[in-house]
Amino acid sequence: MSRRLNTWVWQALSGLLLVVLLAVHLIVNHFAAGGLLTYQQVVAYLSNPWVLGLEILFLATVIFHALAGVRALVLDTGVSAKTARAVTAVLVVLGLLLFGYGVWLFAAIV
Amino acid sequence: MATVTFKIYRYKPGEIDPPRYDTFQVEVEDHTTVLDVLEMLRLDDPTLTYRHSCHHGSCGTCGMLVNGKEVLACVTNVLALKTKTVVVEPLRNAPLVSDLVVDMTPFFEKYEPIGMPYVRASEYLPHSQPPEEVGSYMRFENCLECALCLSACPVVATDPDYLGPAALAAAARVVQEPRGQDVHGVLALVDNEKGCWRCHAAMECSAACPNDVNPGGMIMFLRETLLAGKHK
Amino acid sequence: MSKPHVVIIGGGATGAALAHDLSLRGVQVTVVERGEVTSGTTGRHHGLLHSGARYAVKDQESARECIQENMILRKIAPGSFELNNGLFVAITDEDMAYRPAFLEGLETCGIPYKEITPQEALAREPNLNPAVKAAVEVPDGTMDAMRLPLRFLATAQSNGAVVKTYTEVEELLMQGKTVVGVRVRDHVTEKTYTIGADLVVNAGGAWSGKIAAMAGVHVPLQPSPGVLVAVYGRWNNMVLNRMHRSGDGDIIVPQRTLSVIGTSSWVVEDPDRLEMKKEHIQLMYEYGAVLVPAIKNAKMRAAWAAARPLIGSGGAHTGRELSRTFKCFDHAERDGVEGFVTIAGGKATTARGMAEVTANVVVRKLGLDAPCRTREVVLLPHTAYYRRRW
Amino acid sequence: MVSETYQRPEPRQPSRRFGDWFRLRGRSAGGWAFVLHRLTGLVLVFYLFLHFYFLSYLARGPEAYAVMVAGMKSLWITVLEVGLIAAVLFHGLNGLRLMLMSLNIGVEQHEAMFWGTVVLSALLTAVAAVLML
Repeated sequence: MSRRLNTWVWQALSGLLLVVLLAVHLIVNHFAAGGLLTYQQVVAYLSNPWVLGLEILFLATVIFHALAGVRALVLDTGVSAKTARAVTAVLVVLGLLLFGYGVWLFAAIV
Repeated sequence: MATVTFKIYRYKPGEIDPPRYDTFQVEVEDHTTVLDVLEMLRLDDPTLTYRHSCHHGSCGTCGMLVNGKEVLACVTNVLALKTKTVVVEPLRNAPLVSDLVVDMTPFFEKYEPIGMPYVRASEYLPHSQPPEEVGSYMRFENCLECALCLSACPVVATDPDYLGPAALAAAARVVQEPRGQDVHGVLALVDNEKGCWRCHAAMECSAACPNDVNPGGMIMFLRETLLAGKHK
Repeated sequence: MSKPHVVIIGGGATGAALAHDLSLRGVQVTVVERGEVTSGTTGRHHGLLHSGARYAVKDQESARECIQENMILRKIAPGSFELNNGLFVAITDEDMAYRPAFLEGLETCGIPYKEITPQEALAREPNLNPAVKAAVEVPDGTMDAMRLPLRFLATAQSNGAVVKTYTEVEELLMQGKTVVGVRVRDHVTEKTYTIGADLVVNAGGAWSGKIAAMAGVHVPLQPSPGVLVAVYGRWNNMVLNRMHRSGDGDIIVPQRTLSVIGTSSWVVEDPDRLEMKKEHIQLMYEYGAVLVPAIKNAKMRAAWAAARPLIGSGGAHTGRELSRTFKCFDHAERDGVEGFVTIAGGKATTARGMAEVTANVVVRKLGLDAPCRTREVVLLPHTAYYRRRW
Repeated sequence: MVSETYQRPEPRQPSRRFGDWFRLRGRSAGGWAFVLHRLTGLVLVFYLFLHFYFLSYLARGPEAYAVMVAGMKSLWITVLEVGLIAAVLFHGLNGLRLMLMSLNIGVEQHEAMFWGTVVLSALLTAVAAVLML
């Protein structure tokens, strides 16, 4: 394989990471002690810098995995290489915007 | 003897267009195959077109859909289908020429550049000793170039540029037994997003394959080879 | 001056090899075939690359043709054969009695052979009947019945030939007593049209009698079907033949992942109506089990019938008495019909040789001086056949 | 004699059959895995955007967030959430299966692995449902 890892491999690696991160996210945010129900609970949870770091990693991973999945779907439709590049560019921008939005949200409450 | 209803897809550009189904009542015996039925029907209707050659599942020309599934008509026993009505249609994901005849050109456009040798070392009867001048026993490759796998693949269904299971399986064979072929060149052909990374492992190709090529498994073998850098 | 145009009727092994030969000699060729190429008899044979040993006693002309063509095909179609050689084995005392004549026949016909001990035969072929009394190794092989002709067609196409499938000849167009073209029906559209030709070759195999009749001439052709049975598994790697007069079920040709047992023989009038003789399936199993006892439990993949195009008087009952050699009929000399040549009989192994003889007649009639080059020219791979447009 | 000009029409090109992404009939277990993986993936992408929208209430202050959380306390929403958990579980476990297959592990057993994925997702979903209801 070329030195440059392809999108498929990144998709697989992010998926693998998500299995761990999503389990943590789900259990801590929604199951443990009934989940994070109030604003204060959320603030307290995110005040731990390790937790915050983990959540930001989770945010980045889930956005990448989801949008790479959308990209795979678009490529499955047999679009031209040019269209594929355009779609990739749009998804990269969308991903960055979503990530920015997530970080802004964290910043707003921490 | 039993009577079975055959519904056969008919299409002739400009003539039978849109396509229609013709219905026939056919008397079949224990050993009658779908191809035998087509041969019988053509005696009365010479306009019925279909591909066929070897009549024993070795040439791969008579691929078609029988009751919605990809099969070789010559090895598909009619009574074993256990349906009163047998629906016969052309393969999916291929240009349609006439009735059950599809154009194989796009198949070979992807398949030919792989350059898979047509003979391989035979794994049968491993203890038998070949004569000196023969070296090792050989046999023809499994792939019949029938395009059933392409018809069954949900990715080929929407992406005509995808290399597809047959060509990818051929590439995997070159990696397994190069017989003088350029392994790195072949891997370069498949290591991209129209190659082995486009597959979503639905494994419908392997379910459809009439001759144990197992294209899905071969694609997974290619991925393993590339991921592990095994060919270096 | 434009190239002379020859229409070949029939897209089987003979038509394919002839298209290749004529294209190399500077003839513009159009092949018309009513179905898919090789869908008549060609695709359905055992897939045996004959050494000629099968005919070494009874039909030595065919045997010589076979060994000669066998050696040429190895050169011009590399990679297209399972080159595992073949064994002729004697199982019974009767077979043993045939052995001297068989060996003499091999000598006479120039077929290389090597007699090996029964022990050695069993070491090579562990499934062989342990009662084997004698074994002779010959250069038999396995071919792909469809893909070898495709290589001829592919190479012909690359030299300008046009192959029209699903194109059925409805009429031979005559001007007086000269064939000047064909009227064909395209089964893709059911439209008919005419193709003019400087010469028309009838390479219709078992159907060539029907085609010749369109020009009002008779060729002594006898369609002789046989039943073949393919079973799963390779029960032997070499082609196994019974060492006796060629008869029913005396050969097992391993091919790909299958073994093909052949074959019975009878004669019919209409090659389109091959009644599949169910009882012959059981016979194939029984006779096949004489060579390889375990084969009687092998799972069947398919049983089918194919019509050999044998030259004969029509008086034969089983087809075995008819020669496997071929004949080229120039109907000008024979029947006073100009512009029409029939090539009939023969075998897939000898298709190139048949084409050479026929093309010699064709170029002479066309006034060309072009030698045959098909003994040397290496064929394109079969996949190249599909580099074509509809 | 001159030939008549005749041109056979071009073959009819196949149309792209997007229905095959979701066709269950005539499919084997591997095909069902593909269909389910694709469906659950699409559901999860949709949910991701929904999740981002609902979390925007956090930026509007504690009261707005409390109102939104209270609004989520209906049985129907909980049932949808259980469905979501099921989708996450299947997509994740089947993703692991696909990863193993791509390392050429268990390819011959891919159908059994699919059924294992289904059963395990169902069991874990049941556990989650008990916890949530």
